[in-house]
Amino acid sequence: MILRRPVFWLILVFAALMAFVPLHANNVSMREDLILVAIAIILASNLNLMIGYTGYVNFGHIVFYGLGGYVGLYLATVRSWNLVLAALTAGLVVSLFALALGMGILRLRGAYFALATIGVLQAVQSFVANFDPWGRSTGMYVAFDAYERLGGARHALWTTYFLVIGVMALSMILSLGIKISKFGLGLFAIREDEDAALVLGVNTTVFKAIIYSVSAFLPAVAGALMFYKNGMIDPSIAFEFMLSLEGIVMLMLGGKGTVVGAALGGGLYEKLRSYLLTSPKFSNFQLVIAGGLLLLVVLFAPGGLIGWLYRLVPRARKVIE
Amino acid sequence: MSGILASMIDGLLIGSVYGLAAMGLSLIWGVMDVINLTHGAVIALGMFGMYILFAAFPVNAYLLLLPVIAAGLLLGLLIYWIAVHWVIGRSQLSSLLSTFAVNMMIIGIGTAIWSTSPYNVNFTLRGITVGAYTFDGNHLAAAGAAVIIGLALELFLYRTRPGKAIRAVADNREAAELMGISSTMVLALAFAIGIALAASSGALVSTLFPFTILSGAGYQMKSFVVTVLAGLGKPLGALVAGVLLGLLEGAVTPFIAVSWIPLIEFGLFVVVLVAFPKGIFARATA
Amino acid sequence: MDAVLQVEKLESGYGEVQVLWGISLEVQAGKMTTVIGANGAGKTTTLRTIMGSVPSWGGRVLMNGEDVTRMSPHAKANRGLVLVPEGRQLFPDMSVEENLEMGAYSHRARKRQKDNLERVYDTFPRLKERRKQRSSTLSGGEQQMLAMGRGLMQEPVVLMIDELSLGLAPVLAQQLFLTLKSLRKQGLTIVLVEQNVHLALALSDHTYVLAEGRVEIEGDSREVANMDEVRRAYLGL
Amino acid sequence: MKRLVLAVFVLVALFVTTGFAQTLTVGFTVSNTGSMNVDSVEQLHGFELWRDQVNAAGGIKAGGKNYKIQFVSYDDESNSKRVQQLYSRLILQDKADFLFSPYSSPLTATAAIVTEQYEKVMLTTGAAEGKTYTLGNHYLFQMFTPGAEYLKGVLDMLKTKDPKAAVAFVYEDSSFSVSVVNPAKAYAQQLGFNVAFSEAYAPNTTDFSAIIDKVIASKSTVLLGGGHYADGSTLARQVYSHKVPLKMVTLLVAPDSPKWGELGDAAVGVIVPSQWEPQTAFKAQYGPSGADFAKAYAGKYNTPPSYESAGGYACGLVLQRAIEQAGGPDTAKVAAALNATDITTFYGRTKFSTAANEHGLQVGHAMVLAQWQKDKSGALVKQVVWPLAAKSANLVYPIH
Repeated sequence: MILRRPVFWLILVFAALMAFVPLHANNVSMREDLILVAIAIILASNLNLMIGYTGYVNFGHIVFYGLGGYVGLYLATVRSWNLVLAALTAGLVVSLFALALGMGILRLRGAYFALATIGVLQAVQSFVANFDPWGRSTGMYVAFDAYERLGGARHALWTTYFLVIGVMALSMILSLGIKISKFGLGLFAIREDEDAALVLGVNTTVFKAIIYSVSAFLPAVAGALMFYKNGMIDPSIAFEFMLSLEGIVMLMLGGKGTVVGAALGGGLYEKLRSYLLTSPKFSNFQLVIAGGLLLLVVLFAPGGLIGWLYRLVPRARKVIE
Repeated sequence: MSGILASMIDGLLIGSVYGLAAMGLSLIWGVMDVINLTHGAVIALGMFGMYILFAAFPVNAYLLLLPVIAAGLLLGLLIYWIAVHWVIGRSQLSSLLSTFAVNMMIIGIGTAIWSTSPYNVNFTLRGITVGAYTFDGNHLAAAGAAVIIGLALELFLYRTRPGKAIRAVADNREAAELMGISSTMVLALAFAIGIALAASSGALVSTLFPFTILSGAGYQMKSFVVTVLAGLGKPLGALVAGVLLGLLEGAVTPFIAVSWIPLIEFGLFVVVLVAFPKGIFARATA
Repeated sequence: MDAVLQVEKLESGYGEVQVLWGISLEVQAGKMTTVIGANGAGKTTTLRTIMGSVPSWGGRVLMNGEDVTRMSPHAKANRGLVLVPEGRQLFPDMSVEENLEMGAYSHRARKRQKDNLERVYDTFPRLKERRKQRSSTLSGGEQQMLAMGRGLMQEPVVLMIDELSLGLAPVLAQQLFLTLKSLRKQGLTIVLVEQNVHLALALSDHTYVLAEGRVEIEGDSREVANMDEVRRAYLGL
Repeated sequence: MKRLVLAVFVLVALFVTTGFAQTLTVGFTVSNTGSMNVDSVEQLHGFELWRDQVNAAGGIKAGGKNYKIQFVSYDDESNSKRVQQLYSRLILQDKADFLFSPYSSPLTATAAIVTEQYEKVMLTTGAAEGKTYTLGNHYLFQMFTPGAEYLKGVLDMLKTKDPKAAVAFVYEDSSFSVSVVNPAKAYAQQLGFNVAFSEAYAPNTTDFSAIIDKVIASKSTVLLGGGHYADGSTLARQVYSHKVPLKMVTLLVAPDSPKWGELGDAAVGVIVPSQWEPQTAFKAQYGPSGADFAKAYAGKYNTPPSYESAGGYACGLVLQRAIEQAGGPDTAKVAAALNATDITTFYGRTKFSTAANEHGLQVGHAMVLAQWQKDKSGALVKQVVWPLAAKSANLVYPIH
C-alpha cells in the first residue's frame, strides 16, 4: 500500500541525502546544522499527528522530547546501557506516560486541552527540577567514557546523527502511514466534527489517547539521542516552552495536516532561525523576522507553504500526498 | 507574628498582582474567544513603560500607572488591527498563532533595545514592620493599586454603556449586533482594555522585582492558571482567584521548598481543568 | 402605499450551499406581513440576510428607498430595522433589565429608553417582577417576552420576529399574538415568520409563502388563507 | 583598466599584510541574550580589551612572526541547544585557531564535546564548576578558581569574627551554585557553625518573599548563597526591604558587577567572593599591572572592571603567553605550554592541573573577598577585606 505512494520513496531519498552528504564531505559543521533540521522535522511531524490530523493543539509537545532525553541519558550514562536500547526504552516509557496522561486530559476539548498541555509541561519540568536521581535543576552530564563505548566522541556523534536521521525518516513514514490508514480516517473525523464522529461509532477517547501516545514515541527517542549528543541535560533546555511553540510555528509555516508540509516547515524554519542567528546583520532581529513571517502566513496563507503550492499547482497534491 | 501568617500576607499581596495580570487575559478570552499570547510580552512592555516613564518623571511611581494604562490602550488597538481583527471568526489556532507571532516580534524588538539584562525601577515606599517581619511598602501599594484597577474594571463593565456592550458581545455576539452594537468596535475596545490591564500589571511588577524583556512569560503562565481557576470571562473572578493562588503559595511555602511550588500549582491546574472544565468559580449556566 | 422595506431578488446561503434563490418582498408601513413555509424553505435565512447577519450573494434590500444591502447588522439596527431572532438570542449572563437596556443601545432608541422601559413592563408585567434575575434563569415563555421586549426597546421602524411561538405552550403563544395584534394596532410595522400558520394568517395583512428558497405565493392574508394549495399544504385542511 | 589597477592593488595589499602579520582567529559564543547576559558581556569586554591591546602593539610576537588577533563570535542565547552547532561552525567554517568558552558551566561542558573532538584549545572563564573538568577533556583550561573554593574564605573569616553565627544558605539551583554551596555547607559544619537553614531556589526566581520569611523564622544571622546577577541582586534588595536582621550577607558573582552599586542602600555591606579585584596588587610577571588594566578598561568602557572582565582579559593574556612560548599557533605546542604554565599576572597566579582525572582544572589561583562599603564621602565602593594580607579596608561586621 504505502510502497505505491511516490512520497514514500521521496522520504527515503531525502533521508539518504541527509545522511550521506555531510558524511561524504566529512563536514561536521554541516552535520550540526542538519541535525537541528532533522530534530525540527521530527518535532513538527509528530506534532502534526495531534494538531494536523486530530485538531487538538498540543502546546506541551516538547515534554516528550525532554522526558525522552532524561530517561535516555539516565539509562545510557548512569546505567551504562547501549545507546539504541536506551533511546528505544525512553520512547516506550514516555509513550506509556503519554497514554496514561492522555486518558485524563483528552477529556478536554479545544483551548482547554491546549492549556492543560501547558500545565503538564510546567508540572513535569518542576518535578524533574526537584528529582534527585536526575540531578535536580543542574541536570546530568555525559562523561567522555560514555562516548568511548561507541568508539570515541567523534565516532559516537556520527552514529548519533545517523540514528537521528533514521528517526526523522520514521517520523515522516509514520505520518504517511497513519494518514492513509483507517485509523487516520477516524482521526480526521474527530478533527472535522468530534460529536458526529462519536455518533458514527468512532471511539474518540481511545483514538485520541492512542495518537497522543504515538506522537510521543519518536520525539522521545530523538530527545534521548539529541541530549546524549549534547553532553548534558537540564530542565530548562529539556522542557523549553519556546521550542514547543516553535514546533507549532513550523507546522503552520509548512501546512498542517500534510506529511510534506510538516517536514518542510520544520526544516525551513530551523534553517531560517540559524541563518538569522549567525548572520551579523540580522542576529538582533531574528525573532522579529520569524514573527513577522509567521504573522503573514497565518493571515494570508492559512494553508501554509504546501497549501499555497497546491493552489498554484493543483496536480502537486496528487504526487505529494 | 508567626511565619506562616507573614508568608500568607506576602502571598496575598503578590496574588493580587497575579490577579490583575490574569484579568486582562480573561477579559480578552471571554469576550472574543482569543487566547492572547501577546499577554506576556505586553506585561514586559508594561514593566519597561514604567521604567522609561520613571526615568523621565521621577514622581510617585504609582501615579505613572495612568500613562501606562493609556499607552496600553493604544497598543492594544494597534495589536488588534494588526493581528487579531483578521482572524476573528476563524479557528482558535489562527488567533493563537497570530498573537504568538506578535509576541515574538515584541520580544525581538525589546531584546534589540534593552537586551535581556535586568532593569529596576528605583522607587521605594516605606514598609510596615510587625514584629520580625516587614511588609514591603511597594508590595502594599501594588496590591492596593491592583485591587483598585480591578474594581474599576468591574464598575466599568457593570455600570457603563460601553462596559455593558462588552458584556453583551461576550454573551452573544450576533444578538449584540442586532441591538445596534458594532461588535468590531467592541472587540477592539475589549482587546485594548485587556492589553492595558496586562501592561498595568507589568508596571506594578516593575516596582517590586527586577525584570527583563523575558520576564512576562512567567506571569503569562500564572495568568493561565488563574484564568482557568476563575472561569473564562470573569475578570473579577480572576482577581479573586489570583489572590487565592497567592495565598495558597504563601500557606504552603513554610512547609516545603519553594522549588516544589510550580509542581503543585500546575498539577492543581491540570486537575482542576479536567475536573471542572468551566472553572471552579463558574456559575452553572443553563 | 409606501413600502418601508423592499427586498429585491435576494440570494444567499451558507458556505457553498445556496439557500435563497431570488426572494422579493415588500413590507408596507403599519401593516403586519407574515412569511410562512415548510421547514428549510428559507424563512429564517431570509430574515437574517435582510438583517445582514448572513451576507447576501445578490439582490438588494431597500429601507425607505435607500439601499442598505451592504450595511452591517448593527448599522441597520441603528436605523430601526429590528430582528427578534429565532431562539431568542438573549444575553444569558445579564439581568432582565440589562437585556432591555441593551435594546436601547442605539442613539435613536436611547432618547426614549425610560418611556419604552415602562411600556415594556406594562405590556409584560412578568418581566418587571423578574427584572433583577439573570435572563438564563427565565422560563421559555418569559424569555420570548424578554426577546420581544428587547426588540421593542429598540424603537423599531420595522419589527421582524422569527418564530414567535416556537416551543411555547399554546396559551402563552396566544397571549403573545394578542400583544402583537395590539402593537400592530398602534401602527407598528411588523414582519412575522411563523410556523403556526393558522394564527399567522388570521392576524396578518399580507402573506408570503416560501418554498425552496423562492416566493411561491404572495397576497392578501385572507385570500391566501382561502387558496386550496395553501389549505392543503399548510393548514392541513 | 581601472579594474586591473584595483586588482593589483588588492593583491599587493594582501601580500603586504600577510607578509608582516598573520591573523589568528579566536572563536567563542556570547550570551547576548538570555539569563547569562550581564555576566557574559562583561567577560566579552575583557576579551575585547585584550585583543585591541595586542593588535595595537602589532600582534603577538612568536617564532619571529607577528600574529594579529581577530574574533568570531555568535549569540548562544544563554542556551546550550545551539552551542555545539555554533562551535562546530567556529572551528570548521570560521577556521578558529583557538577558542574561548561560553559563559557558564553547562554551556561550556556542551561546547567542550565538540572542541575536544577537533583537539582545539579552549580556555574557560565563567565556567567555574569543577565537574566539567572531570569528564575527560584534554584541551580545556580553566582560568577561574573552581566553585568548591568560593565560600571557604568567607567561612574562615566568619570564624574569626563570630564563631557562633547561625548560617543560612540560600542559593540558585544551578550547577555552579550547587557546586559552590555543597562543599561550603560541609565546611561550615566542620568549622562548628550552626547551619540553620538551607534552600535552593529556581533560576530566574524574582520573588524571594517566601524564602525570606523562612530565613527570618530560622533565626539565622548570616546569609550565604545567591547565584548570578539577576537573582542575586533581587535577593539582596528584598532582604533589605524586608529588614531581615542579618549580620552578614555574602552572595556569589552578582555583587562583583559594577552595576551592583545601582542597588543603593541594599548594596551596602554585601560581600562577594571574587576572582580578582582592582585593589589586589599582585606583582605581575607578565602583562600589565592591575592598576593599568583597570585604567585601560575604565577608559574603554566607562565602568570599572568586574572579575568576569578581568578573567576574560587574563584568558587572552595566558593564551598569548602560551603562543609565545610555543613559538607559534601550533595547537599541540600551545597546549603543552599551557600545561606547563605557572605564572602570576595582574589577575593572580594561574596553574592548570595536569592530572588525568581533572585535566585543566585551575589549581593556582586564589580568591579574595570584597565588601561593598560607603567611603567617607558616602559613595559606594567595593573594598577587599580578605585575605587580611591583601585587604584595602576592614570588614564591616555586623552590617547594621
